[in-house]
Amino acid sequence: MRKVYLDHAATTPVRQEVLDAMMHVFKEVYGNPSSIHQFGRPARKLMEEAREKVAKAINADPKEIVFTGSGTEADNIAIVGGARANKKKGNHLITTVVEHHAVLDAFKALEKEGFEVTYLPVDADGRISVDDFKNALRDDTVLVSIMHGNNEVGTIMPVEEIGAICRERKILFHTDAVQTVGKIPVDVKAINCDFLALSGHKIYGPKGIGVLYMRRGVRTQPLYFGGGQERKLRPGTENVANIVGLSVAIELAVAEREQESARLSALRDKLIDGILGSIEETRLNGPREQRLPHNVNVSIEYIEGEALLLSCDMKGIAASSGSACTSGSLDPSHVLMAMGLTHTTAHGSLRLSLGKATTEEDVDYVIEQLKPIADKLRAMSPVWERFQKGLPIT
Amino acid sequence: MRKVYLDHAATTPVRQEVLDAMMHVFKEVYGNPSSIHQFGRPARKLMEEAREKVAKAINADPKEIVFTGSGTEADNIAIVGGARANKKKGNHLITTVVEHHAVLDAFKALEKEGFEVTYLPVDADGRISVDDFKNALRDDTVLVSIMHGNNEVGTIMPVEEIGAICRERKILFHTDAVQTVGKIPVDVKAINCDFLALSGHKIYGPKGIGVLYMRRGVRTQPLYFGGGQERKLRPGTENVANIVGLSVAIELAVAEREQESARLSALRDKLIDGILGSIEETRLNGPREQRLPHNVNVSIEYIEGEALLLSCDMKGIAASSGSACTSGSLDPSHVLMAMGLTHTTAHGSLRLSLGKATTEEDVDYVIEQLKPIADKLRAMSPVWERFQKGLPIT
Amino acid sequence: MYSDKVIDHFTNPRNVGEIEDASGVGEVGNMKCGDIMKMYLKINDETNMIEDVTFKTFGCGAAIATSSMSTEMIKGKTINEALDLTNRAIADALDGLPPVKMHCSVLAEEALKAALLDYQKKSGKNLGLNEEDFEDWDEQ
Ligand SMILES: Cc1ncc(COP(=O)(O)O)c(C=O)c1O
Ligand SMILES: Cc1ncc(COP(=O)(O)O)c(C=O)c1O
Ligand code: FES
Ligand code: FES
Repeated sequence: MRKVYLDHAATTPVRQEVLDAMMHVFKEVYGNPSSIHQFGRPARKLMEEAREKVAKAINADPKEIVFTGSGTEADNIAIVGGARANKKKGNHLITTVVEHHAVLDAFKALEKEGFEVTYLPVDADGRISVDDFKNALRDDTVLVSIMHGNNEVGTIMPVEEIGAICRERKILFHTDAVQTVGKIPVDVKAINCDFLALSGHKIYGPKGIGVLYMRRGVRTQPLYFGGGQERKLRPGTENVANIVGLSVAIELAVAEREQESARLSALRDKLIDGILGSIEETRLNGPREQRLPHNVNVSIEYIEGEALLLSCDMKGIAASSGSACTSGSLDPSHVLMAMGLTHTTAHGSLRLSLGKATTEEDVDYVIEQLKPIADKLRAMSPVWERFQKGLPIT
Repeated sequence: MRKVYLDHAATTPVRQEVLDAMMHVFKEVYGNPSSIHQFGRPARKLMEEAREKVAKAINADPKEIVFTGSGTEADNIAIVGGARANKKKGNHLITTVVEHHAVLDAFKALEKEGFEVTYLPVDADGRISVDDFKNALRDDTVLVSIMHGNNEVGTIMPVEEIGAICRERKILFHTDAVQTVGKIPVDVKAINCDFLALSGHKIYGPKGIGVLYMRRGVRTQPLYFGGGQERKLRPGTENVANIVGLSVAIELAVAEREQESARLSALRDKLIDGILGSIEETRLNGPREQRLPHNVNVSIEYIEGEALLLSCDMKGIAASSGSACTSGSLDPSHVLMAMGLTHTTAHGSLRLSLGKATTEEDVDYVIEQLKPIADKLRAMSPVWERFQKGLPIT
Repeated sequence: MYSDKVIDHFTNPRNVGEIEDASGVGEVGNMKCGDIMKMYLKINDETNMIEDVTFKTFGCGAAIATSSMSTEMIKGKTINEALDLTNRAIADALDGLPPVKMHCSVLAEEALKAALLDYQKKSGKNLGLNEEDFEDWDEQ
């Protein structure tokens, strides 16, 4: 059976160039970068070269790059560390309702510590308004975190505008660029951010490695304590192989970005049009314009996401869903709900995220397979029955 | 030139079996373990099998195993998380003066939060006394952390006795077993610990992966916030390759432990005797008995550690030192100082840590090379001159 | 995650559909995740035998599989036998469910009881089902 992996927003396979670089580290450069001997020095050297590559990829200085153990860690050091370290400057923080949990839960934790947090709402496309942001600003606002691109619905946020305002008012600005690097330009100078978070495994690098960009002169504080690695912000023996792997991944992702994003955008649009055109009562979640090139998110009304995923899986199609049933949790995706979707519509959402290996044939295959799947599940659905009979749907 | 890597306590190369298992993950099992489709399920399965292997290796239940991003993280979640989560039960903590910085600095941070910490002293061998420990206990003692084996001088601590007392008094007991697993038996039931920390890269596994053992029913709280991975204690997409790698590493380390430790102990003793026998004014740091099988730590008096390391390095010998000059910091090793060494003696310390690849020839080579190195450096040393002239040394 | 039996019942669900002149129809929503299950029963008034049963479900794989399994388990059985069916028995018949999905099997048990309650009302027979018990149970 055909296998079509369309869950690149969840994670990506490690590309060969990255694996080769990591293998070199594993086999030849196994020393501890903190050791001053001939086994340690090459490890340090590789690590610093990796730092330069990462810096270059986002238009930063190598001194501004901190390697972390994940995107989540980078978000947390920026937000939790940044808020705590700058507490005496003010107590108010701003973020959005559609952030990834690594950001959202960090703010929830800060609220418990006594910080006040404004969660900006989003419109039907999942985008915040700059006016709302301006209105939320207070004299005691110290830190703002607005994601660059949304992981569920692909909405690109107006981070440059936010960044400019924050810079002017000397408010710390963090942006989570985990989903955007390699997809759209990520330039810390253009964004005017003080912090920026990246993750290796979304760009064909390894899992368990992230990057925190931290503008020169900006202060944060560590959440873990130990050795002096990464300027004490991320203590623990450095994961040299993953650091090198990430640096190769980001270098290639940025080099290939323009061409690959154009290719993905075309496939994305074909997939969106194909699904909306062939299955009735289907809607696109997130915007048509200003959308990440690899993200498709549709709601196939009156059917439930997990059942949809399982049916897709049986046809070899790997996707994800914002349905609560996927995780067995109570509420469907906070992102879809914030965009104003009803419970049922959010339940029927399907995210198909494209990547390097995705071909036009894959897209055709998915469009072709999805219709019978939807038909079959709808035939079983009491909600579809209600809809067809014109009965109210709660 | 011969290359002799004797810095296994700092980090170890990844063994082939581990690499093979990791390669399999990188190439075949790249899904996100949280995804329910055919790419995610095998990742979840491998991860749970790894959890079982790790549990078995330390006589725990798989439910008691939490994968972290490093040994440092495991220490921090146990200590900082454990103290914070149990704060209402008491405010007093106990540890030792010779812990790794991942433990020591965690306690320093807790002191700033208002906890009171007793730092137990050690004797000339680097060992705490159980009586001191008993005397330090208070009614409001909530958490104790005593390392299993010391990373600098190889001293094995009486953790079973401490564990039994803590269990009886219902005090949380954490032990840092980063240096001991695969070297001496590590059995969480025998130790009676509530938490235990491990790290992959000390046992021929990858860097950037650790394990927190957490006894059933014990409470701690996370330091980072995000997704629900690892029972919310370590949020972020799981590093499946490293998790699998660590599990293979620990399984082999435990299986080979008895034989390998006997071999290393013999080499260790030969090396100690060889150095002490051939170079005058040299002392062993740490005990002769109850010493980790891979640890040799000697002070070659009146010469300085970094110079010694560089000289060794030029002969292909990779080692480490407790000299402040190695790190450019002010004070030499807190462990050696706590054992009562003078600054000069601590400065002249050399740690040679043995491992799987170490042979008898390596040991002979080091003994042979060290004498001329010491002679040469001493010929340059004004302290040596003072000593030889019988002048006082400060 | 799911047993082969769950996957089989999910892929080839038995007794999907509606019954035009059903003796009893029950529709329940599991408040826990907003999923809905509807069950139709065709009961022989003389023999109290469930002659036909169909379902429709809006829910996850476990919800669909338990619906399907429950219809198989009661088809051809008497009302009393159907009243004894528990969500655990349905889950067991499917070789178990993941712990986070156990609540989905409650949906099947509830839908069946709701359909029987409807039959009790329509037929005037006393099956010992009591509307209030239901609401309590629903909230548990
Ligand atoms: C005793 C001890 N504890 C903790 C650590 C920290 O482990 P990691 O480097 O994996 O964070 C080390 C090694 O560096 C160690 O030797
Ligand atoms: C937008 C966003 N932020 C943060 C993360 C967390 O990254 P990681 O899994 O590396 O911790 C993810 C992915 O899971 C993400 O999509
Ligand atoms: S129906 Fe929602 S989790 Fe099963
Ligand atoms: S003499 Fe240079 S660091 Fe000590």
